[in-house]
Amino acid sequence: MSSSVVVNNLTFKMGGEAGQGVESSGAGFSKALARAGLHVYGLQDYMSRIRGGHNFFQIRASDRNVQATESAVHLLLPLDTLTVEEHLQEVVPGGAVIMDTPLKIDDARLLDRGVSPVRVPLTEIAQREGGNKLMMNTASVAVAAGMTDMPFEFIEQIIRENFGGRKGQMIADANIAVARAAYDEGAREFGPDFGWKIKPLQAKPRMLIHGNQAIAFGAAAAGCRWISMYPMTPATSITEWLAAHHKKLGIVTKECEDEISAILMAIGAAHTGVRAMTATSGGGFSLMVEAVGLAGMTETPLVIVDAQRAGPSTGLPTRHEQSDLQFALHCSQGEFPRIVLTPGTIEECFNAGWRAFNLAEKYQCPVFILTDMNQSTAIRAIDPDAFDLGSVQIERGELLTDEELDALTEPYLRHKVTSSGISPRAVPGHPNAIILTTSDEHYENGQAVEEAPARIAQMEKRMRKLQLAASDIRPPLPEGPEDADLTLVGWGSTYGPIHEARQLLEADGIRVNHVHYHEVWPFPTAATEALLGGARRVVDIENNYTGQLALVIRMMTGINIPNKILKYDGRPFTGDEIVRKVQEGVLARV
Amino acid sequence: MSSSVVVNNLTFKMGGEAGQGVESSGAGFSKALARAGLHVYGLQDYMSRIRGGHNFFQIRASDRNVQATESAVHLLLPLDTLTVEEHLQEVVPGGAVIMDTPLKIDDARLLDRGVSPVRVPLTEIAQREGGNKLMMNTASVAVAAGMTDMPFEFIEQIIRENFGGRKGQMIADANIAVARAAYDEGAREFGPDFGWKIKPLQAKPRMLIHGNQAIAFGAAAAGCRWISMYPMTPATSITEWLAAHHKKLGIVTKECEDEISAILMAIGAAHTGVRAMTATSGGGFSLMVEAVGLAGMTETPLVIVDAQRAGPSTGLPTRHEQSDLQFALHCSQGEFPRIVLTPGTIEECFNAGWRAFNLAEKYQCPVFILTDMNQSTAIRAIDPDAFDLGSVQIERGELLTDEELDALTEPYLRHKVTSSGISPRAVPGHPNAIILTTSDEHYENGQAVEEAPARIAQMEKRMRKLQLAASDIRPPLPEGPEDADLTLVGWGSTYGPIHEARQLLEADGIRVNHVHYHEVWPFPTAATEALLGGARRVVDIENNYTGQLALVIRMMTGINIPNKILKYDGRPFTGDEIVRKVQEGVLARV
Amino acid sequence: MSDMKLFTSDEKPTWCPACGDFGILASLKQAFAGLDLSPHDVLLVSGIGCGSKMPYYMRANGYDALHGRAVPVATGARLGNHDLRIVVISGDGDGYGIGGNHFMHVIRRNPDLTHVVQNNQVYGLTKGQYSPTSDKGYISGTSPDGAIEMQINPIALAMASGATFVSRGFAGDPKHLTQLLMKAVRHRGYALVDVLQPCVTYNKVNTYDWYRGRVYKIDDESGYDPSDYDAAWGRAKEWEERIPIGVIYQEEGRPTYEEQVPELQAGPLFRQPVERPRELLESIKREFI
Amino acid sequence: MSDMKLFTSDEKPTWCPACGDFGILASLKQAFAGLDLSPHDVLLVSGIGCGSKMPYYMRANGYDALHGRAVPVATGARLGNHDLRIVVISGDGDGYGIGGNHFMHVIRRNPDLTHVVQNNQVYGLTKGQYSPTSDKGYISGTSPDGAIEMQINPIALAMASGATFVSRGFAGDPKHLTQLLMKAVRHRGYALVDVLQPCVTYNKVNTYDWYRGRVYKIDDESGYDPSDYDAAWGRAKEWEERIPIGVIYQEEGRPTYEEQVPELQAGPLFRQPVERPRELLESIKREFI
Ligand SMILES: Cc1ncc(C[n+]2csc(CCOP(=O)(O)OP(=O)(O)O)c2C)c(N)n1
Ligand SMILES: Cc1ncc(C[n+]2csc(CCOP(=O)(O)OP(=O)(O)O)c2C)c(N)n1
Ligand code: SF4
Ligand code: SF4
Ligand SMILES: [Mg+2]
Ligand SMILES: [Mg+2]
Repeated sequence: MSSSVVVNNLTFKMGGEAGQGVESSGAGFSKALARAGLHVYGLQDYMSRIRGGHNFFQIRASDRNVQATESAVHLLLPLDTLTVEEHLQEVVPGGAVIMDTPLKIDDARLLDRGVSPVRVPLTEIAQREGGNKLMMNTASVAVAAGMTDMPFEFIEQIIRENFGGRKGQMIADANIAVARAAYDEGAREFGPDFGWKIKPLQAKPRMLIHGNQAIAFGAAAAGCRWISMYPMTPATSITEWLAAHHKKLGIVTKECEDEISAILMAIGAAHTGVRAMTATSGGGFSLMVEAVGLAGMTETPLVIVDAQRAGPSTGLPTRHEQSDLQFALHCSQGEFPRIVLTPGTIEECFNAGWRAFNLAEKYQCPVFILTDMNQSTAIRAIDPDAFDLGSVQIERGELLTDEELDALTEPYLRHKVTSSGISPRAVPGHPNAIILTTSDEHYENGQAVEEAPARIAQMEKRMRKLQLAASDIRPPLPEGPEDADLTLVGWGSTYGPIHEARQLLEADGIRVNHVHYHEVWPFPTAATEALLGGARRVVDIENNYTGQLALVIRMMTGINIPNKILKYDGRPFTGDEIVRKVQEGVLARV
Repeated sequence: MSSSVVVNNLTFKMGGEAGQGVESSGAGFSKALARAGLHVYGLQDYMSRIRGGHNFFQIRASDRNVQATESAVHLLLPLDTLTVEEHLQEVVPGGAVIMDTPLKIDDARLLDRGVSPVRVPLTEIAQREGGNKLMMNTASVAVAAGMTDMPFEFIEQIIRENFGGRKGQMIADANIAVARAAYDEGAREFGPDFGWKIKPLQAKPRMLIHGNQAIAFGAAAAGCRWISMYPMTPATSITEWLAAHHKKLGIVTKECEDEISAILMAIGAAHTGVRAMTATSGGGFSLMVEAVGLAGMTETPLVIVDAQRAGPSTGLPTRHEQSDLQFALHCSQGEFPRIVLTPGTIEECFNAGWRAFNLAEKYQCPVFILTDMNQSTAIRAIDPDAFDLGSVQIERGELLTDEELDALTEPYLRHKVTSSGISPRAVPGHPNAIILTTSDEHYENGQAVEEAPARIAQMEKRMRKLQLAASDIRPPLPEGPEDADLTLVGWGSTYGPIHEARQLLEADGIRVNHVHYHEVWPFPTAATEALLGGARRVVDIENNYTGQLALVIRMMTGINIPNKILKYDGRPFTGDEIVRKVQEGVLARV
Repeated sequence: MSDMKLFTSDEKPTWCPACGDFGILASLKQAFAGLDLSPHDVLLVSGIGCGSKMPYYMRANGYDALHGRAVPVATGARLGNHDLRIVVISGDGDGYGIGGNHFMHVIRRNPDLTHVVQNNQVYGLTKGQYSPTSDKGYISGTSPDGAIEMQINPIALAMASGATFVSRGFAGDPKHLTQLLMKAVRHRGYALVDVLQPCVTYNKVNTYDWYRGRVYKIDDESGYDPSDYDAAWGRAKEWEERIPIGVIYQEEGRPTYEEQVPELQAGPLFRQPVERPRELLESIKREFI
Repeated sequence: MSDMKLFTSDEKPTWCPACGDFGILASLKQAFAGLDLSPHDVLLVSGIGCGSKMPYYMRANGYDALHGRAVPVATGARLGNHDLRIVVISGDGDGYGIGGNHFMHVIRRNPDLTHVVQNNQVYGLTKGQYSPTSDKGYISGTSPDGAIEMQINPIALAMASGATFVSRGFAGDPKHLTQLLMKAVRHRGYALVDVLQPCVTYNKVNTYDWYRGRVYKIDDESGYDPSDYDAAWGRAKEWEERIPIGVIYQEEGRPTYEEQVPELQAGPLFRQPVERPRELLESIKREFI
């Protein structure tokens, strides 16, 4: 029917109740697509409940390096009627909905929209071929593969891998039988009329990975040996990944009684010289802020991941937002140096994961990695070389070696006033360096102080570290022409959708560039002035209500960005959505 | 000797170890001076220890309404040698130091500076006349009174009041005998040569009160019936004052296991309709921030006092700073409305104390009162009418009465979306209004929500409240000529020293004005633009390292204030110090 | 006795089918009805967790607070309005993990609160990590080799902290649980009801069957006297083989916190007037002179 | 046996003359010397309070942390470097009030830490408010009519939480305290040493004399066996008339937390190399493919 065929550019969306296997099927299918050499971006959306409700997994497959989801859906795979109700309007004309034959949906509703109902007896096939009706989601995915001409071998391979071992063998065989039957029916009955196809590409094998894994892997590469935490969505998977690898990595993972304990244990471990981190979100982060100040005052290197979610308070616990930026910049009483990294891609998550430890040790201060729900859970297929282990340098800053300590003749001063602000650090245990430190303001030797001069000296010493750190911070990333008519500004995980929006707008003939902040504190003031100071029209794009980055930019440079596209409904942007809003907003006002 | 005599304008400074009675003597002498009709400003300075070390109490007495301390000391009353070592250089030529005859200080050092050593056998007099050498501080104060011609009756009166009751009578008599002997010796031997005098003035009796008492009294006037807290300097005295008056006021005061519990109990009480508050500092405030977001999300009215002290972390626990402003503005994950009051005088503390409860109930959100160590403890003699009880209005906002609830026909919606953003509030207990609320994002009826539209509606509803609140916020206070050449900007307790600096600069012929922020959030943007937008030269004056108010001003208006006078040594400004720094800084750069 | 349906909310629970929380919800409604309460008399204050969603599913006043923080909110509410019957709802992570300090300290205060802890020995809502009551060796995402920590014994802790009512229920026996909850609500003072609550999704060790094979009703034992502290202490320590359910310990007559706060003698605090007499305030002002 | 003077700091304590903390400081130095330790072997981790200033006054590694938070910092440090002898120093407010949850949970973990709680039954450094161990009825600035709360019993709480070493000392008997501290440091696992510490400035009730009239040395009692839990439990509850000091309960042989963490078997964590082998990391990368 459809004459023009689109190859390697389509979005699948599988939806159903929590517990129906949406997550595992989506992950498996994504892997198969990646194996077929495609770029894959997979977005998960789930509710704060364990069973029931409505979850979905949206997979975008492309021959381009897509880094965000799009609004259009080409193939909808509903495991329940609710998925059709919720998402039918997203399916484009010519698209299709793969439904179990008995699913109670009026096909006419689809046809009215130019969408094909693909009726396959999924449960029946699962029952018949696999002996278990729970395999119907395998059947659904296989129909999709069949319809898109994706070679069956990729499906088979993933099923085999997912069910290893002897007992797994039988389950794998059953699933493959189900998949085969469904695949054939999909290919035979519905393939010819379906206008989107998957053609395997020659490509180096890609990793399928989400931001939390990338941060965790970065930490592993940096020699992190400690993570203490308290469970909290969406941060928990960082720890769970490290815990699953604890034997290989020799890393201590520690679930604590609360987040207060989690950060303080990390501080204790860091004080002894261990590269240590904690990871949390929302309320957990709030509970940690007293200890953030402790790390600042005692100059203990510490890495804190805040995987942001929609607030305030418990908010939307499984949903997306970028609303802790100003909180991270100003949290805890008083003033002390801190560093804030805001990675926006899987690659940047990896880099932040290892860089954070270097920065923490070099500047002896807390380092935040701000990520968010979207980035924590969305998977992308990337070139393994993008995690360049060769570029990972371990820099421990002014950490005294045993030899240096052996040679020490003067009493060791933990908080020595230096011109850089950095005091050579030792860890407890060496006879030549008895180490005293305290959360009270202190002398160089760590004794508590009351007098003004020593206080001033320490305060200035600490704050001086920020000057050096500023030169170590990577400036915002500019993409697109320097003399653009339109500049899109964002930070963190909006990178993907803005990147795509820029490409789409460019294709529309607009000269547009993109300034992406991935390391925001110490604030890159000079780079900001250079990039935004002369910009013609600037649009700030953030997943929050108040436009926090824009406020920080104005605070630090005076540059005001009145045009804002802000989204705070718990969902990430898509590239086309940004394009629409740019066109309706700033461009319409020309 | 001294030919010119200064009347009613001098500073006494008493110093000694913790436990030597510096605080009580200082307070008593301040009271005597206030009774004599003088304006009094009394600054306390103490260390984070219970005995020993060095504390002082600096009393400025004047015929003008002085609101800060000055650098010059005219009469030093050391109870130990350390006080002389620490403070001799502050004593002006012509000034004097009242010393117990055996105190091991070389008089020549004083004489070299033109300072008179006033040697009186204080301990001996205490022993002889009162039978107790601990009364030597009474003797010291009495010498000062004698030297300045202050009539003895004021000293006697205060001693009588301080030792009430039958047993007290004897102690009072003994102290009065000591004071009499010391007074006479001071007047006779040293009075004639001393150039500063106290002449009682006819004045209405004044209250001697510090900022914490003023806030507590304001809260009492507002009908506060609950304070839950955990002890922390310098906030504790708010609770201790209320606890001491709990019978008269019918107020529940509750010491909790930690600050987390303290704020949450206040939230629980507030939810039932009680006007509730908590008070803390530094680390305690950090521990509260998760619950601040809870109050924001559940729209529970709550008053939180943060009595700032020098940070970061434990910092200088008994010392002064204004470094929690940005933390208060951005604390807790996510975004929600909050109100921040930053009183700078005793009168403003009283006003903030009662206004906070109205604002909390009208806008159903957390309201911060930021005060600080200096303001919490420094006493001032003020006209009782300055606490105008007639101006205190109780405004409970949209709190439904029993009658309104009786008449309710529809199901009650705690978080009803309204055009003002304010949802009529009921408290649990009425059959017509079953109240459900949650820290999760919710529907109007309080049920947790996952869908975008309801989330957006609630988010916007809550944030909308800030628009109305903005009109309720008192704009920054301008003092001095509108078209000044120099504008001094500050917030909170810098009011006093800046106010004095302005007067001193004016006396020097400089056209200078002062813009004082006493209510900072929602930020008074229009007023700021009006006051600072066209200002010629602006100087930001803050007790912190980064110039937080200046950063907030730039963030909200773009107005940059490059000239800053920042002090972060744990000590408050004096007026003359600001003058000096203005002259060395911005004025020198003309 | 009021009608249990009065407490029925329109909201359908989002718990997994067969979750122990259903039994607790039903028992709680039944207990309220049995005590002749009305929805507006009751305030449920909960933390965050699967079970802490309870207030959504019951028609009654509800305040769903923060993870671990239901107890202080409830204490404040109880002192603010002591006409309300306040039931605290929390999970084992919520009540004994992050909320452990409030647990220990509320007991010292003895306010009249009923504290229901849905003890499923796991963090449910965050997808199955081990909790403070998980068995030693419990395997989960954060304890891939099994938890190293000793599990806590909330019954013993409550008794050591001086609780006046210490009990345990089982979500698989709603009839018994209903009776127990009625006793707990009737108790004057802080009443702990630790409820064994199977988490059918994550806890594959401590299942309905695991509990059923171990629980016994202590109330059924002739001669068991819950006011005998030493006897109760012996039972408090039982776990591996036999697990007592019912009222393990009860001390009657200890004054509640609110009975000892003088300000509350005149009636609920929230009813006391907000405007204070001008003369009173003026007289306090004079103290400063 | 090393020289006690090794542990002498140049810093003069800022405590009030005759404060019980002096006795504790002296005993602690003596105990370290008695155990033949050197200053660099030892790490003192303290909270905030009068007694928590201890690290300033002793020549040894010291980390003065936050109010109530010494225990988790110490736990992290112990796991980071288990060659260090770590002593936690906290006050009664610090350790049992704001730090109560860490107290309960560290016991479940049983790391090899010695926890000295300077129990003066008052908040000293903040000028005398009542603390969790203050007697019921204790009058202070925040309890002008006397505290309503029941005081907590840290000995009973530690036992109910499953502590392996539970003891009490008295600052007024430094000789006994020294011996006790040596036992506590020697104990493998978490060891609580609750020290009765007169606050001469604020606590006018629980004075040296008050304690002296009540304490007795449990170690002196012939036949007292600290490994007998039930006997110990009986002593744990003694207070009003007679107050036992010494080792009240000790369980030997329970593995410490760090012994159960596989990563620590190769030696202290901080000694393990920061650079991980490139091949290992590349092989983990391949898992994602
Ligand atoms: C401060 C904070 N930390 C962590 C979380 C994440 N969180 C939500 S529920 C939960 C655990 C729930 O376990 P439990 O209390 O046992 O309740 P259950 O779900 O098992 O009923 C956690 C850790 C949170 N909401 N807030
Ligand atoms: C989070 C936090 N809350 C409150 C304080 C203030 N504070 C300092 S010491 C202290 C109490 C000290 O009492 P305790 O722990 O018994 O020690 P002591 O002084 O009696 O030795 C308090 C409340 C603080 N430093 N940090
Ligand atoms: S995860 Fe467990 S506790 Fe939560 S609803 Fe499901 S069965 Fe119940
Ligand atoms: S206040 Fe008490 S505890 Fe603190 S130093 Fe003085 S006597 Fe010791
Ligand atoms: Mg649980
Ligand atoms: Mg104490």
